[in-house]
Amino acid sequence: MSHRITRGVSLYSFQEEFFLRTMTVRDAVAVAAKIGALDIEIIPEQSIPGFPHVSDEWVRDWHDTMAEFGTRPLAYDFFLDTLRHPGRRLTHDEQVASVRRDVDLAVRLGTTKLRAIISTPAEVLRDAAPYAEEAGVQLLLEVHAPFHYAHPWVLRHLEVMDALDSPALGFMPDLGCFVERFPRVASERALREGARPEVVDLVVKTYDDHGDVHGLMDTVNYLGGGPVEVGLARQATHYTWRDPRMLLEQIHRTHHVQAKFYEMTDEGTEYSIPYDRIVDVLVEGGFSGCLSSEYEGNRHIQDAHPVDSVEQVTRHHAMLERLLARHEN
Amino acid sequence: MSHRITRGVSLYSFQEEFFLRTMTVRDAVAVAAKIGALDIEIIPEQSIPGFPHVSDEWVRDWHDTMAEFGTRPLAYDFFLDTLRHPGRRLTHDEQVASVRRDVDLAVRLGTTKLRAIISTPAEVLRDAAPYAEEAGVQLLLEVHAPFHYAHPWVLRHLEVMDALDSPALGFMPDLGCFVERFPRVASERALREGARPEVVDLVVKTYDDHGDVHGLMDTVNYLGGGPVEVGLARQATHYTWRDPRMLLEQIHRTHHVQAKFYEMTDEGTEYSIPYDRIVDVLVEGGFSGCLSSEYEGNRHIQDAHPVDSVEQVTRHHAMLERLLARHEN
Amino acid sequence: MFEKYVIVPGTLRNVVEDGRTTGFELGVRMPYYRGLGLSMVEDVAVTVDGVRAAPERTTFTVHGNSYPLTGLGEVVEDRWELGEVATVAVAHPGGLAPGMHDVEVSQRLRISYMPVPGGGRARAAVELSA
Amino acid sequence: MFEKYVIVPGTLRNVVEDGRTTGFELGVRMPYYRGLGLSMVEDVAVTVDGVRAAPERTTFTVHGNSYPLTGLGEVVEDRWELGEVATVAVAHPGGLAPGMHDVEVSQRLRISYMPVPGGGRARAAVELSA
Ligand SMILES: [Mn+2]
Ligand SMILES: [Mn+2]
Repeated sequence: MSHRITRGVSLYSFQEEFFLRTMTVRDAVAVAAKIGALDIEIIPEQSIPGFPHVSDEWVRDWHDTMAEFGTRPLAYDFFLDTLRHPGRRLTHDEQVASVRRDVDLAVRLGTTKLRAIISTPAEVLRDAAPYAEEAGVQLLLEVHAPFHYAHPWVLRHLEVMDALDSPALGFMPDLGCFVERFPRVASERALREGARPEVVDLVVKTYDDHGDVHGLMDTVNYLGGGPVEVGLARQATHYTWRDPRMLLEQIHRTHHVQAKFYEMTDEGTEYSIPYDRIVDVLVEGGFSGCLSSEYEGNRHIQDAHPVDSVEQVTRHHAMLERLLARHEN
Repeated sequence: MSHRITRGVSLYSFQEEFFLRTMTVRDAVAVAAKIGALDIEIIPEQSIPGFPHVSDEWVRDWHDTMAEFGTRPLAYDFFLDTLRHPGRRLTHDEQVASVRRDVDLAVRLGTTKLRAIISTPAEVLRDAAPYAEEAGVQLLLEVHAPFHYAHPWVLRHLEVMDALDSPALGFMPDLGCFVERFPRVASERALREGARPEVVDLVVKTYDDHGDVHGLMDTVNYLGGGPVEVGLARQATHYTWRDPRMLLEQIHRTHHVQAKFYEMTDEGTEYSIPYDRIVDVLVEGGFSGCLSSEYEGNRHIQDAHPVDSVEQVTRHHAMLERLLARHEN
Repeated sequence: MFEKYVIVPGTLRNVVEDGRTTGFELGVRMPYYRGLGLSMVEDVAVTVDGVRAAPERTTFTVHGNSYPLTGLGEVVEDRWELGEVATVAVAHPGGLAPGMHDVEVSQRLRISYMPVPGGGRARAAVELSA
Repeated sequence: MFEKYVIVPGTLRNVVEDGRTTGFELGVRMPYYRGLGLSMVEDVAVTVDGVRAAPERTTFTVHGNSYPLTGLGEVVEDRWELGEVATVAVAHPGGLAPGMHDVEVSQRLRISYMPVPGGGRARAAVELSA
């Protein structure tokens, strides 16, 4: 049984280096090409100064870079700043117009999979879908932890998808939904910031035992928890562990996967997320999109360690390549 | 099959009338006696001015009242003000001393079941248990929603109970753990306070469908929810629906039950809580303590309706009497 | 809970000492289902017609015992009982004009079993009593 | 995230205009993984040696564009980019004394998908540059 999954990388993974100006977009694309992550996901609000005013020159450089390294533009992550103006929310029409603006930019960049941020109202995607369809792009709701396909907000999106049945709407699950054990980069950070070891152990153990993590806030408060400890208890409700087979529920609408990871170990596995089972499920479900690496460990370690996103992404792709190879003849 | 359950009332149920000084403790006891709620639960911090300095005269009046109406003191609800002093928490020893002080007062009032507020650390009950045992009283952890017997905080208490095996420690579950459908007194209050009907409907429906109520906060925020709507979403995580058979898990340590209710309907049932199934479970489990009514609906209706706690408690006991009668020969 | 009972009607009056109007006072209840030791009453802020009374000009009195509002944190031997009408007095030379006033009372209570303070806000149009 | 990079070393300096020291300035980054339209930058509060700069005396400059801090809410056509060093200038006659200063930068960012503001606090001991 073969598969039709491609490997890619989201430039989000290099946020540390972009922030510090130690890497450019071109540097990141070069890395991606080198490790066989040929599909590129861009977050324009990270990478394009002056957004949303993107010059033709910038676009030309982008396509030149793609050609130079043999990579392909694939995905475009948009935001929806409903609270752009103090004191009022964007109207429905303004929100739809904002999505259309992103569709236009996505087309210029050659990207076809647009990440709709989770907070995007279903009605906005409903009304932007025809424009997206005509432009040949898809608006894919990023379902990241703690969201899931039975979440009240996501149910609203499913209603719209069921009613509209548009090829321009779908999902982009983020594999952070499948955090089987508490990320140690996060618990170790809490220790460095002064959390009591016994409190950290309690949070980690409750999470790893798949216990009632929503009970940790009260528990930590009753233990006299300080801000770091309370923050760790809160984090325990932001990660989720779910059976990776959850991906099959909407696999027919899944057109891209954000391959979230927090720590690639020296042994070449993700510390928390069972990628082996996830890749098997995606192949079983016939997923034919991109596994786009999304490294999000820098924020947990940057206080005490040098961040090497290139090394992390390189390890991630070594793992993905290995796991996918098991499904190749 | 008979049962050994008694009916009682917590004076908490008359908080509205106590607050407004339209009823005294004696008036409340008179009501209790009239409806056959012969076991009385007192919250001294509500009912005894000058607490914790309780005069012999007050205690004498209390016992005289009990004798006058043929009621029995049974339970005593204590608090643990760990944050009594600005800038520091009570030390462990101060907390144990506080519980001992409540034991002494409970003995003077003739009460034997002490409600340990949920925030009481397990170690405090561990170290107060010998004193309680010698005094002939029990320290019973009130397990109310959203707590339960697998909650990380309650697991700490279970560890202590398992290790100490003291007859002075146990549980006092609050039947608000078994809210099967969202209390309409709460949703109607939100509507009166300006919540959008569609948002209230979403919260109520998600709750009633036993959906992911923890997802309601994000959902309501993304819908531009105001404080009332967000508050309703938060409330949806404070009520819980669990199988009443949960009571059997610790029935051997259950020595009192706080019979929470929000609304006794004109038809004589609790709007949200399936008392019929709960009473059946308690009888099945051989529970031999008191079902102590705890009316908590006033806060939801007092903005718009006159509160009649006496009527509510009367209806509650008519129901309890009816449900218990099914188990009497 | 109990928000509508916080500001007690008919209790807003000017305070006259030695023939001079030195300020005003108001009857206030705590929006809570039990009494609370005064050391846990962090604030009872009175705002009249949009002007918030300075804490250092505010006095808090329950059952005859008066304390500076800013000194309640030290008071471990006294309580504000359930439903008890406390008097909050504000030093304000000349007091308030006759007629209606927009009164807001904002309380902050340090409740040990809650991660955030209790209390809340109550607001009412109150007529100055004679 | 990115808290340690908020206060940029070597950027605290006095501002001299026409030979007079009118205040001081500091290089600051936003602790966020994307750029943000300025209308969503609610506050960038600088506190030096315990004294918080008044918002009305604070100017915010990114890539050559200067704005009064209190006016950012209107600016929908400019952004603070990812990792971009903005200059926050405070009018403070005489500026800062030479040597080390305790600098705190507190930012409030209106992030639409979060129920509470983003931003956060950063603090560092910074030496005044020449
Ligand atoms: Mn993601
Ligand atoms: Mn209760």
